[in-house]
Amino acid sequence: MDTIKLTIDQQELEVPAGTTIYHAAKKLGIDIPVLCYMELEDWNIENKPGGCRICVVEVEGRHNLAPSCSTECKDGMVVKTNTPRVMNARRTVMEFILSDHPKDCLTCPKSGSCDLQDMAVRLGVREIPNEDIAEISTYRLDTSPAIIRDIDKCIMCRRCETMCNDVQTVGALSAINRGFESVVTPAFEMNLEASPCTYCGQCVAVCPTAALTEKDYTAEVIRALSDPEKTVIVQTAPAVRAALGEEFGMEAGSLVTGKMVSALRKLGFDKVFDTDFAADLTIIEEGAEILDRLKRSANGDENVRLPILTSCCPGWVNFFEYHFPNLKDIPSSARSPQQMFGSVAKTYFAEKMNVKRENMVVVSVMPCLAKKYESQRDEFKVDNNPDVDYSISTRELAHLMKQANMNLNKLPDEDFDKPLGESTGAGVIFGTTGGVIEAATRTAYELYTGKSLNEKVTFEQLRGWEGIRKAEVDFDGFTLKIGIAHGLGNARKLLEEIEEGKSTYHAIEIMACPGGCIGGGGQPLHHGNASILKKRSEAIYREDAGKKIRKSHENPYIKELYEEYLGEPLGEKAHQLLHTKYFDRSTKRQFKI
Amino acid sequence: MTSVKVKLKQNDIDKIKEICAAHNYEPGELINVLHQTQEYFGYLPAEIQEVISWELNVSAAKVYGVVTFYSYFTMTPKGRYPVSVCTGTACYVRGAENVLEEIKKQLDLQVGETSDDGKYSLSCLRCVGACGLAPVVLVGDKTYGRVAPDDVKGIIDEYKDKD
Amino acid sequence: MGKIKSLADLKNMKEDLRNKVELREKSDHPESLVQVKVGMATSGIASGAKEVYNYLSEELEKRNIDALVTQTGDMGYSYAEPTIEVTLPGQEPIVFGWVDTKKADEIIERYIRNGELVDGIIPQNYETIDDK
Amino acid sequence: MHLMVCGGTGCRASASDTIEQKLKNKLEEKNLENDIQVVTTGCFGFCEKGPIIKVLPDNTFYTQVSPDDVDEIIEEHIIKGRQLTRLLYKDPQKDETIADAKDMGFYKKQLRIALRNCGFINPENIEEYIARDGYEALGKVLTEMQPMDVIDAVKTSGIRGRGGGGFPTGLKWEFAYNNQSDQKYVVCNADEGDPGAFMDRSILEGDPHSVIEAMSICGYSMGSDTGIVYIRAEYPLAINRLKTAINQAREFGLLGEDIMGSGFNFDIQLRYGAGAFVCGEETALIHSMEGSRGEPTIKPPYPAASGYLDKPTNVNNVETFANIPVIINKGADWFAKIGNKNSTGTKVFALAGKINNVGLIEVPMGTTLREVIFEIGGGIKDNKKFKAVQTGGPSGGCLTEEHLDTPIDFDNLLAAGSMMGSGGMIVMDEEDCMVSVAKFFLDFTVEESCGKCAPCRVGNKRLYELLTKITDGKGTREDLDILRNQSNVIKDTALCGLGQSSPSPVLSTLNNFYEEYLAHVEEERCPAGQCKNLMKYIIDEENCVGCTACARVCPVGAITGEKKKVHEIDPNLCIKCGACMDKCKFNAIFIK
Repeated sequence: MDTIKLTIDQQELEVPAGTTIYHAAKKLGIDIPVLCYMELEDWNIENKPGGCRICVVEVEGRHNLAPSCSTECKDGMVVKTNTPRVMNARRTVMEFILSDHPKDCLTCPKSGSCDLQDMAVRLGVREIPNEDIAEISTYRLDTSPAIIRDIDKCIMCRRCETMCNDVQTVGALSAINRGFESVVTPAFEMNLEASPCTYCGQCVAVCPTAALTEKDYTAEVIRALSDPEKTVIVQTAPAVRAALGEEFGMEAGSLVTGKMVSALRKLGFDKVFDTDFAADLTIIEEGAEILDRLKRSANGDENVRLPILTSCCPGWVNFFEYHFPNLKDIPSSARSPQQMFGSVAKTYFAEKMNVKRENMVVVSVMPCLAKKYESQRDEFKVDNNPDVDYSISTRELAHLMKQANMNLNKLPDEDFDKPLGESTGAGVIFGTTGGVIEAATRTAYELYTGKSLNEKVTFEQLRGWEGIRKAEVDFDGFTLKIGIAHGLGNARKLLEEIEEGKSTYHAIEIMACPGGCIGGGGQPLHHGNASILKKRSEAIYREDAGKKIRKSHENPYIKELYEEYLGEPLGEKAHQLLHTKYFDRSTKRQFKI
Repeated sequence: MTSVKVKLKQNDIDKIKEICAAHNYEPGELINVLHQTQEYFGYLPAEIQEVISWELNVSAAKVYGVVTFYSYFTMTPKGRYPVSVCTGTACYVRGAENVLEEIKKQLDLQVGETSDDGKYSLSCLRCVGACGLAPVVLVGDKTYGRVAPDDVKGIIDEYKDKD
Repeated sequence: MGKIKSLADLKNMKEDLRNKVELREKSDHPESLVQVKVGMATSGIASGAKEVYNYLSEELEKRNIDALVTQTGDMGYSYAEPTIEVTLPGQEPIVFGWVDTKKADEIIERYIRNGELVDGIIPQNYETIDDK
Repeated sequence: MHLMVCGGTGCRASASDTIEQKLKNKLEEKNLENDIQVVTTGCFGFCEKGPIIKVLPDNTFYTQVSPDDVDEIIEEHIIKGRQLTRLLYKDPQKDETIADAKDMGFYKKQLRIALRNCGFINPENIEEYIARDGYEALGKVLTEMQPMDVIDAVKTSGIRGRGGGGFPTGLKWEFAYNNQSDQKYVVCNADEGDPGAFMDRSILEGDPHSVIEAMSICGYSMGSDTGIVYIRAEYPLAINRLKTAINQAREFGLLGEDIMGSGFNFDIQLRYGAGAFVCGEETALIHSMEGSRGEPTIKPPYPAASGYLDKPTNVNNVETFANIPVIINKGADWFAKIGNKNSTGTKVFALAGKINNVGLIEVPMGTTLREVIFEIGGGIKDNKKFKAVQTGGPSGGCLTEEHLDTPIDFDNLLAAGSMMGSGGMIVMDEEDCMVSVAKFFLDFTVEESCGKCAPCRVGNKRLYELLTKITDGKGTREDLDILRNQSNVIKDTALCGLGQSSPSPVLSTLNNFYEEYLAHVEEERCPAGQCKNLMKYIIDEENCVGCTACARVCPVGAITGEKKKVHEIDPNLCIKCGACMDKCKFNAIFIK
C-alpha cells in the first residue's frame, strides 16, 4: 500500500506509507509538541529515541498513548492529539522532567533559547507536585576551553549522543548508568578535555537545554576593551556574517557584513578586521603546498603522500590527531585562517602599529567552538601569550551586542579596516562546504597552468550538499581529483579509504560540521532546520559573487604582506608564522596513572 | 561509578588482548568480553575498559556506558568475602530488609561498598532462587538460609579470623 | 555412542536406553539395586544437596549397598530442600525432605536397609504427562 | 504398616504433634510399636483440612483429625481394618467421601508439562532425556512435517508466551516464518529477572534438552539455523548444564548439520545477560545481545521483521519452549484441552512468601488462586490470615480475598488488575503493609529502569518518593490523588512493557487496599504494623507489673517508671527497636 488514509483530530488525510503521526499532523497544521525528537532531513540525521514522551497522542483502539514522532500511520487510524487524557499526560510527564532539572532559569546561559523552558511554557506547567521531596540528580560541572557540560540539566534526549557518535563518529559521549542516574557523559565521567572530543560543538548546537553550552568569553572581551593599555583588534570569520542576523530576528540567509563591522567598531574594537584576509593567506600557503606535492609526485618522488588534506577546520584537526594519528603527515601544514591572522596580527601588524605583543589583544568571532580550543593550543603561543586571545562565537557576539543596546537592524553598513580587513571572494567561501577547495582551485589552477580563469572563477562541481562529494577539475590536461566531506562521519570514510590505500584523490577538503562553518557549533541554533543552513550558504556565495577580486593570490594586501614581511610562500618566515605540526593524541586517551 | 586506579602490567594487557582475540575483535561481543575479563580480574577498572575499547574498536564512552548499565559489572574490586543479601520478593516478605540493615551495621558498609582492607564487600541480589530458604544471605559461594537479624553476627564471626 | 542419523535411529536408541534402565534395575542385580536421586538445582545446592549427594555416594559404597546415586533438577519442594527421591526395587519412589547427612544416614539404615519409613517424607502432589 | 502424620506448620498449629504422641503412646499400649510405625511427613499441602493422617499401604487419607480420634483410629482401622468414614475427605462437588488420596481432586491440581523432567531425570545425561521421548518431537517435525504444519500445530495448541505478555506463540513463529531473509535467529530468553521467580532456571538446570529440542523445532519452522540462548550470568549452574547439554546434543548429531538425515542444520550459542531486568523485554534483549546497553526501542519494527543484527528474530522464553516438544508429541489438541479456552496448557509458578509449601508448582490454566494457595501451597504460614497475593512480579499487582476464586489465566489476571508475568506468586499475610509492598516493587523498578524514557526514569522515582512520604506518615489525601494520576500517566506513556507496568503494584494496592492508604495519610497509622515511623510502642497499664525489665533493655533510655509501678515510653525518644516488647513477660507492651 503506497498511501495511507487516516483521521487526525477529525480531519481525514492521506499520507505516504511510512509517514509518522507527527509528520502527518504537521501536514494538517497540527503542531504536536516534540522535545527529544530532532530531524536534519537533508543529511539523513534523525534523533528518535522516543524518550521524552511529550509527543504522545491517543490512537483509537490502542491501550496506551502513542509517541507520534515514532509511530507510523496505519490505514484507518483515528488519532486525537488534544484530548484531556493526552494533555494531562503531557503536562504530567513535563512535570516529571522538570522535577529533575535545576530551576536556575534566571541565570542559565540557555534562558530564552531553551527548548525545555519553551515547552514548560507551552504546556502550562505551574507547579511541580511534591517538589520538596523530589531528589535531583547532580553531577560535577566540567569546564573545557570550548564547551561546558552542566549535566544536571541533561534530560536524556540523546541528541548529543546521536551527533557525537552517529553523525560525527567521534565517540566522546555515551549514555551511562541507568534509570534515574542515567546521563550522557564521556567515558569514566572524565572531563571533555581528557576525552577524544574534537570540540566540533555539534552537541552544543543540538542540546535543548544548558547541559552543553559554549565557554563564554564575552566578559573577558569586555574587560580587554575597557583596558586603556590594550589595543584590541577583532577578526570575523566568513560564516558569521551569514548567520548573525538570525539572532536579531532577520531572515535566514541575510548578509549583515557591513552592519556587523559597524557594531564591532561601536563596541570599541580598535581595528575591525576580517578572517577572510587570513583565508586568502591560507590559500597562498596551502595552494603552494598542493602544487609542490603534486609536482614532486609527478616527478616520481615516492616520499610524497597524497592526497593532501585541508587543515583550516580545528575540529577536524582534533579528529585526525585522536583517531588517525598515523595520517598526521598528510594534511597541509598550513595553519587555520584564525591562527594565521593571529600570528600576522601580533607580529607584522603589531610592529606596524608599534604596539607591544603583550599589549595587543586579538579577538576572533567564529561560528565554531573548536576555535576556542585551537586558540589555546601551545603551538600558537609565544612566551605563553596566545596569537588569538579570545575566540567568541556568533551567538556570543549577538549577546555582546544586545548587552551594548545594539539592534543590528538599525546599524549602518561600514567597511573593514585595512590592511587585514581586505579580502577576496575566495576567502569568503571558506564558510561553506566545498569553499576552501574551490578557493584553492582558483589559485592553484592559475599557478599550475599559467593561464587566467578570467571571469569563470566558479567550480560548480565542488558545490553541493551531499556528505561526500567527488569532483574532477581539468588543469589543462591534468585531471585534479578532489574529494569533499563535511561532517566527521563522512570524513572518517574518506580517511579509511586512505588508510586502506584505496584513495585516488589528490586533494580533500574536510569540514567537521555538517554544511561546513555555516553549520558550526557556535552559530545561531538552527533547531534542526536544514533550510536555514542552505540559505546561509547561498548568502556566502552571494557575497563572493559581489566581490571585485575573487582569487586569493590577487588580494593586494596579501601581496604587500609577502613583499614587506613574509618573503616567499613556504619560505622560512612563512613557515615559522603560518605553518604548524600535528601530534598523535591517541595516547591521551590512555590513562595517565 | 567510582573506580580504583590501577596500573596494568604488560601480562594483564596481554590477557585482555587474548580475550578480545578469542572473540574475533567483534564489537558485538563486547558484553561477552567484559564478562570474561571481569571473571579474570574480578572487576573492570577504567584502564581495563580502555584496553578493551582499543582492541574492539569501540569508543571508551560506549564501553563505560555498557559497564555502568549492567549491575553485574563492577568497577571496584569485590571483597575477599563478598556478602550478598537476596532482596527478591520472597526474601523481602520474609524480612530481608532487616537482615540487610543488620549486616550494614555489623560490617559498617553500604551496599556496593568494599571495606578498606578489601576483606568484605556488600551487595544485593535479586532472587537467587532459594525462596524456600528465605531470607537468604550469601558469603562467597556459601549460602545461609532463613537468616534472622540476630544470626548476622554469628555469620560474620565465621570470617573474623580468616584472611 | 554414534550420531543419530534418523528418527528410526532415535527410536531404536530410546528402546535400548529404556531396556538398559530396566535391565539395570531388574536383571543385573535383582532386588538389590536402589536408586537415589538428589535434587541438585541451585536452590538445592544452596541448602546443602551437594554434601548430601557426596555423602550418599560414599556411604552407600562403604556400606556395600548396591545403589545408583544420580543428580536431578528442581523437584519443586523448595520449602523442604534438600530433597532426595529413593526408589527401592519394585516399590514406588518416595521423596524425603530436609535431608542432611544425619538424615541421610537414617534413610540408609532404616529405609533402604529395612524398608522402614522415616520422618520427613514429602507427599508427592502432582501429575505428570505420563499419567494423562 | 505406616501412619503418616503431617508435620507441616498448619497441622502442627492444630495439634498434630499431640496426635502423633498419642498415636505412639497408644501403639505402645497395644504392643504394636514394632509393627506399626508413626512417621512425620512434610506438609501434605492440604492445610485447610488439617491435621492430616495417612495410613499406608492402603493410602487412607484422614482429614481434620483431632487427638480424641486417635483411639478410634488405632482400634478400628489398625486393629480391625475398618476405615473411619467420618474422617475421610468429602468431595465438595460430588458430596461423596474419598478414601484413597490418589482419587482426590487435590492431588490432581498440579500437572507437570514444562517441568515434566525436572527432578526426574539426570539433566547431565542426554540418554535419560532420550529415554523419556526426548528429541522424538524434533525427529517427527523434521521427517514428517512441513514448517507450516509445525506452526499450525503451535497455533492450534493455543500456547501463549510464558514470559509475561502472553502473546500467542504460534503467531509469533508465523511472523518470523513470513519474513524472508538470508539469516534468521531463534532466541531463547533466559534472562529471568523477576525478583521472585526462578522457574526458567529450574527448567534449564533440570531439563536443558527440552529447550534445545524446542529451539531446533522453532528453527526448522521459521527457517533459521542459529539459536541463541540469552541467559543470566548469575545462573552458573544453569549455564553449565546447558553447555553440557549442547555438547551432548552435538555429539549425538542432534545439533549441527543434517540433523537426523533431514538436511536441516541448527546450532545454539550462548550470550550472557549481565544483570538488567529490562533485558527481559525483547528489543532490549536484542540490543544487549549485540553488545550494547539494553535499552528497549519502539516497536514496530518487531523482532520478527528486524531483530538481532537486523535479521528476523523470534524470541520466546524458556518455559514456553519447554512446552513445545510435548505439544508435538502429544498433539496440539491434547494440549489445547488443558486449561481455559483462551489460556491453554499449564503455568509454572514460584510460590513463595508467607506460605507453608514454598516451591515450584505447575498447574493447568484456570486453577483458582485459592487452590494454589490453600491446597498446593498448604495455606498461610503460622496459621495467620491471608491478606494478598502478588502475581506478575514488579509488573503485576496485589490481589485480595475476593479474587481467590478467580481462575488463573492471562486475561483474568489482567482484568483483576494484575498480570501473569513470568510466574512469581508471593503470598502475604496480615502483617504485610500494602503501601510498603508497593514501595518495595517501586524500589525495584527505580533501580532497574533503563532510563531511556522520562516517565519511567523520573516518574517512578517520584512514585517511590511519594510512597516513602506516605509510609513516613507525612502524606496527605491529596498525595493519593497525585499518586494515582502519576501512576496512570506512567502506565499510559512509558516506552516499554517494564515502564508501562511499573505502576501496577501502586495502582492495584490503591484499588484494593485504599483504606490502608487512608489509614497512613489520615490517621498516621499502619494497620499492618510494618511502617516503623508510624509505630507507637505503648505500655498497657493493666498488664504492667513494674518489673523494670523493659527499662533496662531499652537502648535509648526511653522507658521510665518506678519499680513495681506502671512504666511509660517516651515516644520522642523511642527508636522502635522492639527490644522492650521482646523482653516483657507480661504482654504489657503493644504497638499502636
